[in-house]
Amino acid sequence: MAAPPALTVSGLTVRFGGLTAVGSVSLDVPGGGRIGIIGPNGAGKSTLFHAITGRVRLTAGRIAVDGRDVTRWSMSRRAASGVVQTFQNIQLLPSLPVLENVMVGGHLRATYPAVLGFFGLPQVRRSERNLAAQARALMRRLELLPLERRRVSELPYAMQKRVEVARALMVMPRILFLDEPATGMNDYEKSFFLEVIRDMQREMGFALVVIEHDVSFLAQLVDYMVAMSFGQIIARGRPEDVIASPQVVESYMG
Amino acid sequence: MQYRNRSFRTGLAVLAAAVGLAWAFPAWSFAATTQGVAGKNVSLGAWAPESGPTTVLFATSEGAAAYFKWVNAHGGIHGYHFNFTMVNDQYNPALTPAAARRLVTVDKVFAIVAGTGTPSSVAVLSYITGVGIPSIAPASGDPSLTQPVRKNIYTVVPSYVNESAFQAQYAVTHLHSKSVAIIYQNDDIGKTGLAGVTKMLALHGMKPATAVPFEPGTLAFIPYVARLKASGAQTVIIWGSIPPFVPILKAAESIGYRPTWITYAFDADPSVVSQVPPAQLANTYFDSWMPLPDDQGMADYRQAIKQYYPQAKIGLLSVQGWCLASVFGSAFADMVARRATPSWSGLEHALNGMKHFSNAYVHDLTFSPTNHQGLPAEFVMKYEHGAIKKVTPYLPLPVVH
Amino acid sequence: MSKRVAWLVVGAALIAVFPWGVGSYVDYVACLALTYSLITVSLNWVMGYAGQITLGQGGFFAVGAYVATCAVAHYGWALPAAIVLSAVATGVLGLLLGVPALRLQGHYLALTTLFFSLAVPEVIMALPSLTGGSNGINMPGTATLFGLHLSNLRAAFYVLVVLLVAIILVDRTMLKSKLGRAFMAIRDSETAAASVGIPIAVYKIMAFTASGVVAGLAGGLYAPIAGYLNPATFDLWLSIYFFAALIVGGLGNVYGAVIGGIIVIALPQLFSQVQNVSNILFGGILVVVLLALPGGIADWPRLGTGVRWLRRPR
Amino acid sequence: MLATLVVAGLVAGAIYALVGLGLVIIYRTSQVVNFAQGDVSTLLTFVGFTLMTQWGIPYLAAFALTLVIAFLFGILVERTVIRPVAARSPIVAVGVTLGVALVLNGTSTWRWGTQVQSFPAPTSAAGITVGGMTVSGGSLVILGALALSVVALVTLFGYTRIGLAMRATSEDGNAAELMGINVSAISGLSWGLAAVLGATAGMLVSPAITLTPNQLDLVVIRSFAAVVVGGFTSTLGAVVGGLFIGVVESIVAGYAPADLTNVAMFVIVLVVLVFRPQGLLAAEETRKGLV
Repeated sequence: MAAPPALTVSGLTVRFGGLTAVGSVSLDVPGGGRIGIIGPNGAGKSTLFHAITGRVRLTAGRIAVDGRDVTRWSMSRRAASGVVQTFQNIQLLPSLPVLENVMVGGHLRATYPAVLGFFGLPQVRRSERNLAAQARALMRRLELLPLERRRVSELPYAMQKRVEVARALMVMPRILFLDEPATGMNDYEKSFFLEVIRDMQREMGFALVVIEHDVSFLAQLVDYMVAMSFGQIIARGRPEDVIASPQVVESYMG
Repeated sequence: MQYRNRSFRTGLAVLAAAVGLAWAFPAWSFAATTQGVAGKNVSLGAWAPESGPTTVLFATSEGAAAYFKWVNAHGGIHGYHFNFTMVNDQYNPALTPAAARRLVTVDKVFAIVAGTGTPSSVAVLSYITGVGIPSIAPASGDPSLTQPVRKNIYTVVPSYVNESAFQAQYAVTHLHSKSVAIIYQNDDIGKTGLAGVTKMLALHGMKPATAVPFEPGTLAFIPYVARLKASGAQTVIIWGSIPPFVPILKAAESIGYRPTWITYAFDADPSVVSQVPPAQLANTYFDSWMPLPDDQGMADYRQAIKQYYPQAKIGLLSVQGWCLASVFGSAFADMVARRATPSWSGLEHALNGMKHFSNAYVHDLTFSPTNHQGLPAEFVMKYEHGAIKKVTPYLPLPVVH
Repeated sequence: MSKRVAWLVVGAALIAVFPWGVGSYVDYVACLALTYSLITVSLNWVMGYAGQITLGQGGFFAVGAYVATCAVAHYGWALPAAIVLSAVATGVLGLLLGVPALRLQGHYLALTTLFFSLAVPEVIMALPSLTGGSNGINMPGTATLFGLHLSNLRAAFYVLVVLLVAIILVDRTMLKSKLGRAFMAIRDSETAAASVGIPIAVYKIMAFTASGVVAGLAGGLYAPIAGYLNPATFDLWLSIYFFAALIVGGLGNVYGAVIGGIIVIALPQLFSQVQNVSNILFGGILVVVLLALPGGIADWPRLGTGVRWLRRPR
Repeated sequence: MLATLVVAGLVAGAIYALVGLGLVIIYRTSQVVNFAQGDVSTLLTFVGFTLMTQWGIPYLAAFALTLVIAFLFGILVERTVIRPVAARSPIVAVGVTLGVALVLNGTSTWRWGTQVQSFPAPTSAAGITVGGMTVSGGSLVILGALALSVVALVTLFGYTRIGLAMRATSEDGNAAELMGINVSAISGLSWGLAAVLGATAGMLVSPAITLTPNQLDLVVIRSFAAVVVGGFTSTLGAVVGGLFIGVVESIVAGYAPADLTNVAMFVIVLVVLVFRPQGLLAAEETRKGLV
């Protein structure tokens, strides 16, 4: 943990009406680190993600990316600074083909001014060709290439999850948040996914934060784990320690 | 992508179908100088608000249509029978040019009779003028239709300026009113009426006591009537296309304001009048250039409406259409009586020859090559003991500009 | 020659000969229908692609038509410049109308924009010295577009077709750029759009602005074609008709938008010879089309499913 | 003077509120903006007109019978043309309501003609006089009808199982469905109720204006303004919005030099949209956190 944190969360609190979904959580994510988050349903894991990525407004606390305070930034501005997430309930563009869904992730890297999109100038076409090539490269890694022309609404759930991951990778994240990526995957798909995401992380160097119910899957992916219950962090440390800690066992039982 | 291709082809298929359909319309020729006359059959037409926001005025079109059906059933005019086509323009000036072109080039009518509505009539002025087809007695009193004079356009409905001036004149000279106010619909018809009243009052060295505009469709008239009351006006002129006469008088009654009212005869309908508070009705004068639907002389009209348009109610709006069509009928009769085959120039000649002309429905109409505004005479009526009575003979309309 | 090119050639030939085979009545209806198509296509950018429900198109149309007419009639502008001014004016208005879209969703936005469309004729009525008020205003007959008199309906027809084809090409191009993807991302999931860094506010406003520009162009062209403008044309129902045109044609499909614009003008013409039932027929057809094809006419390949599903409602 | 204007405004506002309530009820349960509300009301008013003037049924009986017909008619419309599309796409359903509006408007025109008809007044009673100001019997009936409708709706929503089901449906249709509520039946019910409210408004306002196929055009616009001002999801908001617009309009008409009633309406709508876009009384659910 010698590297400076890519993300610093301090005192993050989210309240909905009278309900405290996340209560004063602090967390550092080192650059290139791999952190897993576990906890029973309703523990506030997804809300924590949403507060960090900007989907949900936080009630109190501070978020910094590479030392820059992004607390008041909009979701899209945070995404531009490299904070990118996938969603527990998939957020894709159902009417569009897989390729377009992945290319959306490259929005910020399409270099031309948006208004030129109305006119098919060479500069636009060149940029779009580059994006498509990058998207296809990612899709090849995730074995999505044969599906590139299919509408995502026609794909099985696990495939849709993969498309979402591909889109998130297309953003070139600094910190990638995956919310229950293995849901709906069979064992083969899980091991495939594990391998790919590890490789990609190594190559692209982003930090990874993962929520997952499949604890053994998660333990293979991350090297640091945080357990949440009722909006609080109740344990943190090496995966095997956290999983075995009495508080965590109790929170799952209770 | 396959999906997009398919919809592209859909577009082309629909396009091809549209072209085919459109070509199926037999519409080759240019308007000839005498079209729409085949032997003793004459085609006529008008644009009409059959749907849209102003369907109320459709009754006028029905009145005109009833006139021609009645004429046909009674031997026609010197043996000529008429086929009257109404084309729905939804009272939308963007659609009237389509309706007019359809009448002229597809239905190939001989003349347009009683085309309804001011915005509609103005929207096709240049087209009608350019084609040269006679447009006789549009159901509009807009002064711009006859100023400047256009060779082929003749109006019968009194210009709103003259009409409202007539009302103001009546208030001052017959009712000896010292202060006259106007409540008017906030549109061109209302504003033209305001102009007429203001001009006439100025001739008598007066000004409107107040002028109160209202939106068409207004529910609550008390605020408006309260302003009339505050002005202390002795006489109030009500102006609009179909003015909300009953609500205005009810509102006046509820705040205890009883001036003399002058309004257009559309409101003199018995079913309307029955709702008016009696004390207010006793102070109300109606002016009209047309006979009332219940007049003895309108028996033909009543029978025709019952027979041909049972859904339509007997009322002054359809009387208007009937009367407007009758002017065409008279001019047409005059033209063919001189053994002339129907022609546009013949019709114009007949109309230009009308000097202080009266038929059973319209009085004292005068056209000339330099004046295409007929300005029929008007009379004033009032309810007394539950029946409407004329209180003046036919009076000429004042000419104001 | 590929099949598609053959189709294109046939289509172009049909369009080219069209105004010569029909009378001025059909020419006028065709011009009006093309104008409506242009506006429906522009509406599709906001509603079909960016997913923002709007009833503001009637307002844009009115402003475009009046700005062009006033610029020519009162200030002696050349028609092309006046039409450009129309597009600029409606673009600015679109930009302003896009602002509520940042705070309002769905039908709230629809009603806000509806009130914009209602306010436009009120403003026209309130400025009689400029707009002619309720008397209407004439476009001077001397105005020409690069030598073309648009009151000549055949000339107007070709100009409109060229513009419509150009806008369709722009539409296709846009869809293949990050702009189109951003619009559709906002439509399908604002969360997804924001999560990849799309600044939603900017793109929504861009959709409204672009849509305003095209609707303004259509209005600016309509003015010399009609020759006369009256606020009665731009009533409450106009915007609702554009809305209906897009839904019936096919939301999110440019060809559907074109077809829809043509249908709302051409279909009532078939019933315009008064039979007392034109509204019933027109309204009934709208309802039946939407029940059979919820995706609009452009969705016709799925007619079978629509009908089957209609037979056995949920 | 001011008191007179306020009362007149309340009466007009009550009509806007009755029509607006119908819009809100439908929107809450099916997320559909019903552009046919005005034409539904008008057609049913014509039905009442026929019952009263041609069939000779006494006023009150005919009024009640019309409301029953209205309820069934609303359900019929929802069943036949709205339900098949509403669940798939509320936008398409809005398009369907437009088609329905045209059909109903055409039906009124075709069956009853375009001539101005006069609708019987509910009462010829002179009304009451308070401090020199007379409130007519008709006005009292309109205000009473609104009060009665509000009480009935509040009771229905707040204290009956059906009402609770309707509320649950409007909060979250999917959740309500899971809880065993028959969401589609609720949607039908809301259309029935909206038609009843519309028919009430139409029959009460027609004696004051005149009965024509397009009589409610302006009223419907004001009602839309009322629900925007009050909040599209708030029953009480429609009432407050309607009365507010009615009163402001009346005062403006009474004091402003030119007719600025429409301008006043636009200003009110604009101010509300800028400062409280979700409406005066609706929960803050139209805002989004993303931008």
